[in-house]
Formats: sequence, structure tokens, C-alpha cells
Amino acid sequence: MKRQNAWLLPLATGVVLIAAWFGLKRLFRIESYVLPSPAEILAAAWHERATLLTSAFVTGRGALLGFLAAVGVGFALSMVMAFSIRLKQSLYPFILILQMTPVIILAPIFVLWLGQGLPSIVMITFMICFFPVVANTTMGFISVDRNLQELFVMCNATRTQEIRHLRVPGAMPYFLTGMKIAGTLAPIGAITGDFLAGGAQNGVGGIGFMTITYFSQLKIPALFATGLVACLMGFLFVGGVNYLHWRLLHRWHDSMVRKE
Amino acid sequence: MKRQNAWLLPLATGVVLIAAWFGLKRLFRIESYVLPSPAEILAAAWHERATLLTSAFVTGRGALLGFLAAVGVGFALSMVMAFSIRLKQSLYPFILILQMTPVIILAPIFVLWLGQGLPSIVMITFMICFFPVVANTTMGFISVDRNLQELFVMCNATRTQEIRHLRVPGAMPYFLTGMKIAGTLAPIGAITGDFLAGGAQNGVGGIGFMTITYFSQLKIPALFATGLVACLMGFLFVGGVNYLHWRLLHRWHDSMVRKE
Amino acid sequence: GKPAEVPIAAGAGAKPLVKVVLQTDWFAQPEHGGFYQALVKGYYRDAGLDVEIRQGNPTTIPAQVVATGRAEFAIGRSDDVIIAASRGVPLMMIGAFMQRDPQAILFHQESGIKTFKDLDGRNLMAVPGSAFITIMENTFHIKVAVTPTDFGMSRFLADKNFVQQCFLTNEPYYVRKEGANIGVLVLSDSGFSPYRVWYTRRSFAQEHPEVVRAFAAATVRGWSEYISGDRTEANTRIASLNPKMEPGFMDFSVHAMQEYHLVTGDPAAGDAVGRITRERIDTQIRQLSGIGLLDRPVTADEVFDASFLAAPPAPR
Amino acid sequence: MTSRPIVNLEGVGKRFGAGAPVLEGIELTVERGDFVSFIGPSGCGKSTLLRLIAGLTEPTAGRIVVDGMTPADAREEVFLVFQDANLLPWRRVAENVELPLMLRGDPTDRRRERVGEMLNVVGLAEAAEKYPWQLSGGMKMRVSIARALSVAPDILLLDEPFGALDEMTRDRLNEDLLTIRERDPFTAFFVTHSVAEAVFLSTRIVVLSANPGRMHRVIEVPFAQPRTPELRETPGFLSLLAETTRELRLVRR
Amino acid sequence: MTSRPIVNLEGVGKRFGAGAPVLEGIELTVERGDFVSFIGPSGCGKSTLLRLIAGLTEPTAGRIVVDGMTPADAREEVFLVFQDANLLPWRRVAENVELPLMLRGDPTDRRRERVGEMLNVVGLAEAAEKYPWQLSGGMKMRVSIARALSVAPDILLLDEPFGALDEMTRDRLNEDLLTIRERDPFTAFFVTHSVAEAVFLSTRIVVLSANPGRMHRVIEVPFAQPRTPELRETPGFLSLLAETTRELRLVRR
Ligand SMILES: Nc1ncnc2c1ncn2[C@@H]1O[C@H](COP(=O)(O)OP(=O)(O)OP(=O)(O)O)[C@@H](O)[C@H]1O
Ligand SMILES: Nc1ncnc2c1ncn2[C@@H]1O[C@H](COP(=O)(O)OP(=O)(O)OP(=O)(O)O)[C@@H](O)[C@H]1O
Ligand SMILES: [Mg+2]
Ligand SMILES: [Mg+2]
Repeated sequence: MKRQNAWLLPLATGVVLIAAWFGLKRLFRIESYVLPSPAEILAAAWHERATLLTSAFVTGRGALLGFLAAVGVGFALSMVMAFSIRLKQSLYPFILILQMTPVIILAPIFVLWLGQGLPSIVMITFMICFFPVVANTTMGFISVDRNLQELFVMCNATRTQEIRHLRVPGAMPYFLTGMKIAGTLAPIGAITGDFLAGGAQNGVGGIGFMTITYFSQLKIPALFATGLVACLMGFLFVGGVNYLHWRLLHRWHDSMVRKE
Repeated sequence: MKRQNAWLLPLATGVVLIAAWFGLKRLFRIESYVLPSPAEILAAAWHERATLLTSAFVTGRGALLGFLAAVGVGFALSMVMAFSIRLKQSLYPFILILQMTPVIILAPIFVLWLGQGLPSIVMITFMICFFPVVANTTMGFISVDRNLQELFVMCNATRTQEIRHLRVPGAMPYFLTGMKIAGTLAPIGAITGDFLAGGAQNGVGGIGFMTITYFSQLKIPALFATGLVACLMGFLFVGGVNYLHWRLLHRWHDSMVRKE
Repeated sequence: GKPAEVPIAAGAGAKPLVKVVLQTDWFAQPEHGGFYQALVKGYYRDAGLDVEIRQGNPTTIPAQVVATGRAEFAIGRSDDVIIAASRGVPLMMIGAFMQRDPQAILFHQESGIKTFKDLDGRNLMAVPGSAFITIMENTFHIKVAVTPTDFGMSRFLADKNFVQQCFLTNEPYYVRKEGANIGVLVLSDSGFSPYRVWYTRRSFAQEHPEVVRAFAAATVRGWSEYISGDRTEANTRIASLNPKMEPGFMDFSVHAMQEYHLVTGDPAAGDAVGRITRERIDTQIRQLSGIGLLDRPVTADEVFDASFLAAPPAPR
Repeated sequence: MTSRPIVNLEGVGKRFGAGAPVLEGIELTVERGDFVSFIGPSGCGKSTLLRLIAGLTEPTAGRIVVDGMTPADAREEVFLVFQDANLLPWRRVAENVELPLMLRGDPTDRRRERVGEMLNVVGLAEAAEKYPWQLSGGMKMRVSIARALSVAPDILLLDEPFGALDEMTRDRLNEDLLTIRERDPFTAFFVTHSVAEAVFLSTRIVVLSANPGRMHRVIEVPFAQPRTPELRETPGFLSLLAETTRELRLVRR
Repeated sequence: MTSRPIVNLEGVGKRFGAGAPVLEGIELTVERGDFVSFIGPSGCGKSTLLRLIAGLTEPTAGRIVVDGMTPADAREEVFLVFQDANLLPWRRVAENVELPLMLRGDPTDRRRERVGEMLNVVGLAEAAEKYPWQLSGGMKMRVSIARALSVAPDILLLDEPFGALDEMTRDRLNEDLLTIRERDPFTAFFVTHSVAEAVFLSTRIVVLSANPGRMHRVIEVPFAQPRTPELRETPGFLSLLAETTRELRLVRR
């Protein structure tokens, strides 16, 4: 497998998909106010570039902070739950409840307590992103090799040591997967935050704000352009996580090591 | 660890949390139209039981179908991508794009093509749930033990056989984790579907429909009651996945087997 | 209540301004124009008030914000205030900045809809739970199926039989631009005619009547001027706050407010900017109670007090 | 008769990435029916050599021909008993043994029969329904041996198959191996640390030196086939054992 | 002198869940400084016995006392060389050896020094920076041995530590083990399949029978300490070797 294929193939598929997109649009005579063509979307993105850039910055900040909070708090929570099965049994159901309560119900409370804008947006992003981190990390923690666990018992390791030196590194592949999911959710979370708790300062809101705006203006190509921005932002996160995956695992984990 | 603790501890934590809830409400004089008390929520749930039951049924159907579609299609997609690294390189970016495009942008297209109601709701639920399944299963597929992989090479296993008999069972712990995340997302997805593509007959739609209704009528305890219903529904899904986890892994996987 | 510690006196230039917050129900738009007019023209300042207009968004519950003291004033429909009052939220309407609600039902001429009766059996994209829907159904003996609004128009454009809730001041502009041949049914003609009001929490009205009065006077002045005077400055401010606000669109909005007499109502029938009548509030309470939306009985006195409003300017 | 050699190694060398070479200049021609043992110090490249013949890894120098094909193409005729048991943790013992037969599509009946037979050979008939985590180390290796034997390959590569077994089980399995070989003749490549085992089983013993792994000496084992347990007591056997041990001592770094 | 036995097993039995008993009626009193070997057929419960003494699992019958404590409480004095290498895949060789020292809080300098020393003993100084997946089977086991030796426990449990090693490496490590024991005396429990190894190292050999694992015979090994390589050639050694082998043959089921 040559290195260049990593770029060539998705590109080729992309071309095929975009061709299909054009084709479908033609074939079914889909109007641009329903599904604009890629060209129209790019044109709209270019036309609105100033606005989109500013709003990408606004939303990106919320997404990044929410993502970091979700990864940090999610990891910490899983770690706390790894300390004792009792803690886990006590906490997990409530983590589930937090995850499963539609954010629209909680959003007004966040806004009331944290005020409209960044803090609430970060909180909403956090709410949307944190569970995949918790679920995966927890599964990683309990999937630890029993033989290695016995080694740590043999070493009289404290629970903290066991978690730090055995469970944390062992759970990395799971944790990173959770982080990747959180990465794709972070921009969506921040955009939802824009909807639910954001606003426009000086005429520029986040991507979510622009999404409602374009939507209510029937600027459908621009609407899709916000989707494009969301995707680009998401790719940054996923790219970051992939880099971390490579950094942390390439020396030892089966998902990376190429055995000759 | 006694069996009963599995129930006692979350119950105890629950009591503590609910006490704290009441306490906070008292202390900060939080009015019920901001944060109702658990008792008020239960009373509202009881009062609206007929409506909530019907809408739980409506949304539950969408959630279940969307969940099954997400699990099925997500698993199948991961499997397809496991067949060749080229396929994966071609498909993964587009799966990411699908996941990362805010659903509100795509919803009108779904509604136009699939019509309003169940099919669109299922589609939206699917869109929201499927990526965790794909991300986890894919990670599971690539994390397969290299030594076992060599065994399959030694056996002249076809790619299909390798996937069926090595990667699929080996990826189960990852797949089940993805499924658990999808399970918590399914009710949220269906509720979002209710928002974006649902409808109502005789004033009763899905849970999402009732959420907006109560929201717009400022029936805050009833609004929280819809959250309660969403959580209950989510618990059913998570419970189902946990059962499956137990069924599939308890005989051999480190997360379950208790080595004496 | 305790005596006002805030030094208030309308027009008392030397005294420090009293800070108040107005929570709106949406992003800045011409439907809020009078408030911005009063702001940018300094009418609030002249009245001794330092007003901050805080924009709402789709999940803002302005009633909550005012009731919990995070804002002094908020705006909304009178029926929402009545409903909130029946849920124990102590609100007090001060004045109506729109005598007629801009909500309407939008349809394609091709759909054959002429009157409310023609909506029978159709899908209507609207905010679920809106009181007007049930009342309309009862009034005209029809039944509609409600689809939650997605705040968009794509589905409307794509389907000639699509019917959706709209603001007279908003959606028609865009769909006409796309060439749709549309018609509207104005809600205030449906037998249910709420006001758009500004309100405060009851305790604030009791404790700071001067503030409420000062705010009311400046607001009425702002609105009167916005709807029939030079609104350039206010519109510039609105446009600076909300990128959606293009000049053409704002002109359309204002024009719609004028054409449908949304702000002024029908002067011949005694309507005037700001005015709320007990009679109409009573009617609304009766209608809401009739469809079971009120948790407990509400009286007009609980929810509005016309006394804060100076005598309305004489109709021209 | 100029029968084609079944396995031919020509100047085979192997290095992993940019590391030092692990194997160098391995020259070996093996006829059908040969039983070749490799002995040498830990880490000298014995497992790597078997993996090269199995086509699980590619040589970085020289050429390997297996039955006229590349090792990868010849894999149908070859099976490897890995140094670790390499069992699928989610399959019971019998299912693990069954795996290669199932993968190559043998009918269920034949599979069951063969599995039962081979579990008997390794003395694990009673453990058929257990999962790998319930087995002792030696039991796991025996499952792995049963798995390889059930395939009845033309060429069997065995990487220290009996290292985790007690001497008695080991001797019995040595003899079973020879018995099976008479029924289903196969060419064997055998890695062991037991010189006695090597001398008893082999037709040829390759002594490898370490760092990098080179062929130190090839010792022909002249005893007749079939071999019987009594061979172990004969003077010829003991003297070859002593000689091989001496050679092995020479290669210690 | 009535010195307290360092390990005492009283009627120890073990069964897993509802299965057949694995061990039954194990009675053993071990004095400080003893070197006890266990030999017996594969699956007879040798590893289980070591895990019981290490406190990694509980007996289902009888009682185990280690230095006056329960095995779990005595764990600070004990270390086990597992039957599998049991290395952390994300730690390099040196880091794996360092692990127990780090966990018990030794200062970094002492740790480094000790790790280097022990890697030298097992001949892996050059592989210190490798990851486990880059090692051969025997190398992994040697890392595991180095890890246990670096701890210098009072009681060392060794589960077939040399099974994956060639005879030369094995003999040298046998001797190294004795040398280390003279410096840091420890009580050893040693599982092996090599009778010669058992006779050379032990003060006592316990022959176990299988199904369930019972004590078949305890053989006292009378040779003086310290033992030298020459012992292997003495007639006394050879006759004890023969006797032990005979006993082992008796317990084959
Ligand atoms: N966790 C377990 N659950 C059930 N049975 C087990 C478990 N561990 C071991 N056994 C059984 O106990 C018996 C003894 O196992 P053990 O590992 O102690 O044998 P051993 O003497 O060390 O054998 P070997 O020489 O092959 O390593 C075996 O029959 C095995 O199947
Ligand atoms: N995948 C790998 N990457 C890098 N080096 C490797 C790899 N596999 C093996 N080696 C190195 O190759 C050498 C030979 O390994 P091999 O497993 O063939 O030894 P061996 O003779 O089988 O030893 P043992 O008797 O201990 O099993 C070792 O030094 C090892 O470190
Ligand atoms: Mg090897
Ligand atoms: Mg064992």
C-alpha cells in the first residue's frame, strides 16, 4: 500500500460521490433550495467567507473547550469509577441519565445559571460529547488482561498504581476511540449550543447561529456551507485524535504495529 | 460484592442526589418553572400519563428502528471497510462527513424524500447513532491480535473467513461499547427526529413533539417528565445491550470472566 | 415591598441612570424596532433608564428570565403571559407593542385555500402546543395535523400543498423571492387575537412603578416613531446585531407591520400603540381556559395593569 | 533418483526493519519425508526461520522454495505449531482444534471425528468443552498440537511444541508423532531445546549459532525408521546425543 | 532449634467453581532456605499450587500459612515468575523489569542499576530498549525472570521459568540462580518439567500425581550446598535422577 493512496482513494471516491450528487440533482430535478450542488455550496462559502470564518472561530472555541472538558472530565470520571465497583454502580446510572436527558430540556437551565454565550455553549458541547469517552474508557478499564492484573497484585500495587500503570495504558485504544467519537460530536455540540444558548454579538454568531439565519433566509447553499465548515472543524478534531492515536500506540499496539 | 448492592448503591446515590436536588431548590429558592422538584415531575408524568405513553410508543418505535438500523448498517459498514484498507480509506472520510454534518441541514432532504413521520425519524435516529458503532467496531477490527491473524493466514483463511471467525468475535467488546453509546443516543435521536420530521395526530406526537409542546406552554414539570420518559427508554436500550454483552462475553472475555 | 432604593425620576438628568434589561424573544429584528428606536434615540436615557436589550434565541423562555430576576422586562404574546401566570409565574403585562399578532398561515395559491375552513384535514407546520391552533380548530370546526416547525421554508417551496405558520413580516419575503405565489391567513382574523406585549414580574412593578412607567412611556414613543417616523438609526443598530437583517428585508418587515396595522391596530376601534384592554384580555383568558390550557383560573387584574401606560397619544 | 526437494532455502537472510540481521546465509535442501530439527540458543532465529518457511514473513535475502512454489503459495500444504499456543479465547477447546478444518471446508462429520481423535492423542478428550482460560499452560500447547495434527499437512512446522510438557507426556507425544507420521507421512521442521528429542525424532539436526543466526553444523541422524522407544537406550543414540550437545555448547556466545 | 516454617500447607485442596477438584490434601512444611521443586504431569495443578502460595487464589480446603501470615498478607515477601512471560506490551524490556521496583517505590538510581544487573544475568542487556513484541519466546521469559530476580524476594515462586530456553542458557541460568541465592538467600518453589534441573537445584522434590493433584512422593535431595556444575556428572546425582524419573513415570495416568 503506497503512501499516496491515503489521499488518492478518498479523493477518487469523493469525485464519484460528487458526480453522483450532480447526477441525482439533474435526474430528479432537485431544486437548489432543497439540495444545492457542490459548486453552489462552494460559491456560497466563498461569498460568505468573512462571516463563516468569524463564526467558525466563535464555534470552534466552544467546540474545543467543550471537547477538552468532555475528554478530561470523561476520563477522570471513568478513572474514579475504576477505583471501586461500588463507586461505579453508584455513579454510572446518573451519568446515563445526564447523557440521555435531551439537552433541550437542560439548556434553559444552563442558560439561566451560566448566562447566554460561551459558558453555556461549552456546557452543552460537554454534555453531548462526554458519554462516548466515559463508555469507552470504562470498557477499556474493565477489559484489562487478567494475567497482567495478577502481576500487579503480585507487585502489591495499590489501586492507584494499578490504574495508572496498568489500566490507563491498557485502556488507551478504547479511550482514543471514545475521544474520536467525541471529536466528531464536538462541533455538532457547539453548533447545538449556538442554537440553544448562543446569540449574536455585533452581528456575528457561531456556526449554529448562521445555520438558523441562512435557513430562515432560504439561503440553502450558504446553509450547506455551514455544514461544510462544521465538517472541516470536525476533521481537525479527528485528525488531532488520530495523531494522538499514532503517538501513543504506534510502538506497541496491534492496531498500529506492523508485524513482519 | 453482593448481588443486592447492584441495586442498593445506585438507589442510595439516587436518594442522596434527589435530596440534594430538593435542598438546592430550597436553598436558592429555585422556582418550579425553572427546575421542578422530582415530586412535581412525577406528578406531571402521572397527570400526562396517557399522552406520554402514546408518545413514548411513537418515539420508541422510531428509536428502536433507528437503533437497529444504526447497529446493523454501522456493523456492516465496518465489516465492508475491514475487507480492504482501500475501501476503508475511500469510505471513512465520507462516513465522517455524514456524521459531522449537523442533522438539521439534512433533515429537510430526508423529509422530502422519505416523507414526514416514521421513515424520516428513523433516518435521523440512524444518522445520530451510527457513527459510534462504526468507530468502535472499526477500532475493534484493527485491534485484532497479530498472532491470531497469523494463525488465520496459516489456515489459508479467506478474508471473509478471517473477518467472520477472527475479527468479528474479537471486536465484540468494542462493538458492544459502540452499541451501548448508540443505545443512549437512540431516544435522543428519535426525539430530534420528532422535532425535525415528526408530526402529530390529534395533538399527540412523539416525545419530541410533546417536549416542544410543553416547552411552548411553559409546562416545565411536564417538560422534565418527557426527559424522564427519554431516560427510561434509554435505560431499556442500555439494559438490552448490557444483556447482550453478558450473553456474548461472559464465557471468555476479561471484562466478564472472574478468574479465581 | 421595601422602598425603592433606585433613584428614579423620569427625565432627572443629573441622577444616575437605572439599569434595566429587556429580554426579547428572538434575535434582533424589525419586530423589535420600537425598542431599538427608543434605545438609539435616547428615549430610555432621557427617562433615566440605562436599558440593555438582550436578544433571545429559539430556546429562550423570556418569562423564566424575567421571573427569576435576570431581566426586568421581556416581550412575548399575551396568551403566553396568561398561561405562565396560570403556572404560577408572577408576570404583569405593561403594554402592547403590537395590537395584532404578526403570526399568519402561509400557503400556496395553488393549494386552493381561501379561508380557515379550507385548512381542515391539512398538515400545518407550526410550533406544537400553540394555543391558536386549538382555538382555530374549535372556532371553525376543523382539524389540522401539526408538524413541528423547523424554522425553514424548504419544505414549503418544494410542496405546493404545504401549509405553515409564518410571520407576516418574514417568510413571505423569502418565498416570494423564490417565485412562489402565496396567500396568507392572518391569525388575528381567526377569532383569537393576542397582543404582543412587554411585561415585567409583578414584584418589580410593585416596587419600582416609576421605572415601569418610565420604560413604558419611552417604549411607546419609540414604537410610534419607529412605525411612522425615521427609523434609519434603529434599523442600522438592528442590522449590526443580526447579520440576517438586510435593508430590503427590513423594509419589507416594516411595510408588513404598516400594511396589517400590527403595531397600531385599528384606531377606529380604539386601538393605539401600547394599549391593552381588559376586554380583550378577558376574552383571551376565556378562550385559553376553554381549551384547558390554564392550570388554575386567572383574572385579568393578575396579569396586566394598564395604569403604567400614560394616556395613549391621540390618534392622528 | 533426482526427486525435487520439497523445501529449498538458498542463502536466506532476514532482518527486521533497520535492525541487525537475525538470520544470515541459511542454505538447506530438504527432501520429502525428512525430519529436520533446529537447535540453537534462545533468540538465534529459529522461530523466524519457521515463519519464513510458512510464508508468514519474507526473507530480506536469498530465496525460499516450497514444493516448487513461494512459501505463501504453498501454504495449503504447510501448518505451523506456534511457539505460543495461539488459541482463540472465545472458542472452546474442541472448536479451537476444529478451526483449520472448518476454514478449509471439511464436512462437519469428518471434522468432529478428526477433532476427537486428535484430542485423544494429546490426552485432552475430557477438556473438549473448556475455554482456553480454564486450561493449564501445557494443556493449551497440547490443544495447539492437536490443531496442527488434525490438519494432516504435508509439511509440519513445530516451534518448541513440547517445551511446556513434562518428560513423560513429551516422550509419549514424541512417539505418537512418529506413529502419526507413518500413517500420514509429512516433512517436519522441528524447533526444540531438548537435544534428546531432536536426536530421537530427526533425520537431520541443524545447529544454529546466534547473532546473527547462521548454520553452525548439520548433523545427519542415521537411525532407521520407524524409531522405537528402545532407541533411546542404545549407545549409538547416546553418543550422537553427546556429540550434538557438544556442538551446541560450541555456539554459545 | 525450632525455627518457624516459612511456608506451611495443611490439607490444602482447590477446586474451580463446581468442577472436579484440582488439588487435594497437599501437606507441606517448608523451612527458610529450602528449594522445593514440583514435578508432575501437565495439568496436575502445579501452577495452581504456586498461585495459592502467592495468594492469587484461595484454597477451597485446608490452610496456607506464609511466614505466619495469610498468603495475601505475606505478598510483600513473595514474587512469582508466571508460566507465561506476562509482560506489559507498552513497556520496553528495561521498563518491564523495572516495574515491580517502581511500584514498591525504590529510588530511580537503585532501580536502574538493579535492572541493568539483572538484564546482564539473563543476557538481555542489548535488548533493553526493545518492546515485548520484538522479542523471541525465550527472550520474553528471560525478561520475566530478570523482573522477578530484581525484586529479590524472600520467597521466589518459579513456574517453569526455563522451559522455553535452550539447554545451555538453561544450565547457565540454573547456576546463576544458585549464585544469586548465595548472595540474597531466598526460599524457592520451583515448577519444572526437567528432572535433571529439579535434582540439581532442589533440596526437596515433590512429585505430584494428577486428577486430582495429590502429593505422590517427596524426595529429599541430600547434596551439599553450594552446588557446582560438576555435581551433574557424579554417580549420586545420576542415580537420584533415575529414581526421580522412575517416580514420575509411576504417576502417569
Ligand atoms: N481458572 C480456572 N478455571 C477452571 N479450571 C482451571 C483454571 N485454572 C486451571 N484450571 C484447571 O486446573 C488444572 C490444573 O491447572 P494448572 O495450571 O495448575 O496445571 P499445571 O500443573 O500447571 O499444568 P502445566 O504443567 O500444563 O502448566 C487443569 O486441569 C486446569 O484445567
Ligand atoms: N517482529 C520482530 N521485530 C523485530 N525483531 C524481531 C521480531 N521478531 C523477532 N525479532 C528478533 O529476532 C531474533 C530472533 O527471534 P526468534 O523468535 O526467531 O528467536 P528464536 O530462535 O525462536 O528464540 P527462542 O528460542 O527464544 O524462541 C530475536 O533477537 C528477536 O529479538
Ligand atoms: Mg522461538
Ligand atoms: Mg502450569
